[in-house]
This record gives sequence, C-alpha cells and structure tokens, in this order.
Amino acid sequence: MRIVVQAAPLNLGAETNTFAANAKGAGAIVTFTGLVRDNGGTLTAMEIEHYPGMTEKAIATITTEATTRWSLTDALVIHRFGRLAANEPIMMIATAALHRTNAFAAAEFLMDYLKSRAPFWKKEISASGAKWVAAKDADETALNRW
Amino acid sequence: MRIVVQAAPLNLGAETNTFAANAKGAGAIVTFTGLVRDNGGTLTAMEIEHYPGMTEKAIATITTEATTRWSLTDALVIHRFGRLAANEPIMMIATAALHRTNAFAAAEFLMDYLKSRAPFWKKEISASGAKWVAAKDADETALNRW
Amino acid sequence: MINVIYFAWVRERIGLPRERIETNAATVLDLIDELSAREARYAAAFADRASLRVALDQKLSSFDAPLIDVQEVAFFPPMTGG
Amino acid sequence: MINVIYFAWVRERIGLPRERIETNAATVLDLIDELSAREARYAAAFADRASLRVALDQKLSSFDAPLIDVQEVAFFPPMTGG
Repeated sequence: MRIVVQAAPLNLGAETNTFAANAKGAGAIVTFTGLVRDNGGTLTAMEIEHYPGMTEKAIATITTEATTRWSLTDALVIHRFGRLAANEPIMMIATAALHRTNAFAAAEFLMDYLKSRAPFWKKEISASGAKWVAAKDADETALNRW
Repeated sequence: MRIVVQAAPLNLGAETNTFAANAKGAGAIVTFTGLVRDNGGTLTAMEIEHYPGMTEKAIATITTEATTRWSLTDALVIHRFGRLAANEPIMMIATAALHRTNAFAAAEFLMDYLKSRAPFWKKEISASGAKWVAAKDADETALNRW
Repeated sequence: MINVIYFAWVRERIGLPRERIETNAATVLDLIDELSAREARYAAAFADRASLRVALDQKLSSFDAPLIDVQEVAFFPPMTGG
Repeated sequence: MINVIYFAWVRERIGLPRERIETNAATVLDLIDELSAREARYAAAFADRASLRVALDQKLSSFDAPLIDVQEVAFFPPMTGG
C-alpha cells in the first residue's frame, strides 16, 4: 500500500509500470485517473486545497478498508494539490487482486470514498472568475452502495 | 478507438501515457490490465492462441458498443498472443469518459465480453505438463448483467 | 468446398489447424456429423457439444445455422480471453 | 485554548486559515454559536449548516460532539476530492 499527497505533476505511466512490476502474484490491475476537465475550453486552472495530516490519514483508512474487504495484493493512491492546468491528472489510484471482480470493486469503492471523505476542495478558475466546485448529491449517494 | 492484437510485450506505462495525453476533454480514465498468474510459482509459461481476423472484428464490435453505450471519448484494447512468462501483462484496456461512473461501467463491460467473446485460448505450461484453461461459468454468467 | 479451421484442443485432437473440405452439409450440425463419421479423431474433437463453439465467416454462430454461402467455418472451445 | 482551522470558502469568508481560540464551548455546536455571535464574518461562514462539515483532531465528526480533550477543530465545506 502506497499513499502519496503531492504538489508535483503525476507521471501516470511511470507509476503504472512501477505498480505492475510489484504486483507479482496478482492477476488483475485496475487504475483510475481523474483529469482536470477543461469545461469546453473555458477553464484557466484548477486549484486544489487540502488538509495536511488529515488527508493522509483519511486516505490510509479508506485504502486499508478496501485492501481488507477485497483481498487486494496491493493498492496505490496518489492525489495532487495546488494549481493544475486543464487536462492534467489530478489523482490516480491502482488496485491489484487475484481476479478482476475484486480489483474493479475496490477501485470503485476507493473512488467513491475519496470523492466525499478525503479532505480536498477544488476551485475552478476561468476568465469569469473563481468558483469552488460544489459537492454532488450523487457522490454522497454513491457511498450507500457499499 | 484503438485496437491492437500483438505478440510483442506490452508497455503499460507508455500506452497509459499516450492514452491520457489524447484524452483531452475527458474527466476520467479507467484501465484494466490482466497479468499471467504465476499459480504460486508453478507456472512455466502461458501460450495464447487466437483467430487472426475474427479477433480484431470481435474486439471492434465490443468496443464500439461500449463507446456508444457509455459515451466514451476514447477506448483502447491491446491483447497479446504467443508465449508469455508469469507476471507479464496479457492485455490491457482503457476507457475515457466525462465522468467516472461511465468509464468504470464501460471497462467492466469490455472485460466481461473480451473474456467470453474474443477468440483467444490460453494454455498453461507447468513442470507437470500443458493444460488448456477452461472457460468459467462465472464469466459466461457475468454477461447477463449488461 | 469450404475452409474449416480448428483452434486450441479441437485443433490438437483433429491434428491439423485447417483444411479444405468437399461437403454438401446443409448446416453446421450436418458438417459435424459428416466429419465425426469420417474418422475417430473428428468424433473425439466433436464429442462434447457443450464445450464446442462455431464461427461462420468469423462470426460466432449456432450449430443449426445453414452453411449456404459460407466460406469459412471455425470450431473451437469456449473462449478464454482477457 | 483550541486550534481552529478553516478550509475553502469557510476560510475565505472568515478571512484567515487558522487561529487559536479561548473557549469554554462544550460541543462543536456551542463553538459555532459562540463564534457566530462574535462577528458577522463567522455568522456568514457558519450560516448554512447543511453545507458545513467538521473534523475533530483530523477525524470527521458531528456537530453535537463534545470538545473535551480536543486539540484541533476544522471547519470546511463538503469535500470534493478525486
């Protein structure tokens, strides 16, 4: 299990290769990557604020639960903060398991919980000003399925 | 949409980076990678046979359906054939969509269909001999959910 | 004349990957019966119908499908991709 | 004395990221009421209770939780990670 909260850009390819190289014994790897949506070209930048200390703890709790519940052989969460440009990766997760069903379920669980339970806040900057991204009811509702 | 059937090793990281770089406008990327399970160290190699011509057509049909049904902005399927070593990637898929729910659903659909509808056959080689991998009832049943 | 292709253990039991066959079989099932009657290796390959799949001109098909205008018939076990 | 931290638009409305507060508030709700009564910027930040979340010592908590032994209280909007 590896959890990283960083301001630096995320090298998806390198992280994916490292994760796969360490996944000896697994049969399935699922990754999810969240990108900064460009909102049809109107977005200038996205600023992500977080709660140092609590962020790492919250992600570790969620990831440990996913690992136990779906018998993951490994899990990775990388989440960025600070100023990001359109189309840049915001975050990625990876799950490794013996079979695909568990790797998929754990990845969806991780994403649902990171959305609403990891202390990050996104602000979209466009020509018309800055706006905090509102939490979606659908994201809170998604937690009920687990 | 890109579909590749190849004997050559699969560079997960490079393929993931290329896919993400082309995913302008998307907000979510899901990838799945299937690895050769080492069966607790007993596996010598895996041999994958396929049906040239039909393979590409079958994958294209499945991928086009996933793209339409979940409004994917892009999709990628790479599947290897020939002789593979334990822990090597057998195949990968990637889906890009505006939101995570669609990217996840499309990736699971693609995997369920590739398992039972793409003409590949796996043979496991171990010290005790060679054995064709049997199709699992669970894989056929998984198709019913779509 | 029709091209018949075999994959995986069907290929191994029959002992060759493909052949051209002169036949008047009307359906896939007729072709299976005709080949099975011809030699034991075909009968062995086609014995377990539940573990057999067929594609006509590279499209998954059913055993009662007609062979008229079909160029290529492929027999194989259930697929194990992914 | 308790450390109080604000994030996102809660921070912007109150106008500072953190402060140390001398308080005898027994619960989170008491603290919110006490601060809201103190100045308009606090009242503005805490007005919409449904859009407010609280963490006690870096653990998500409820408004009626007691503050006894708590070192750090954080107020923020619903999280938007991922």
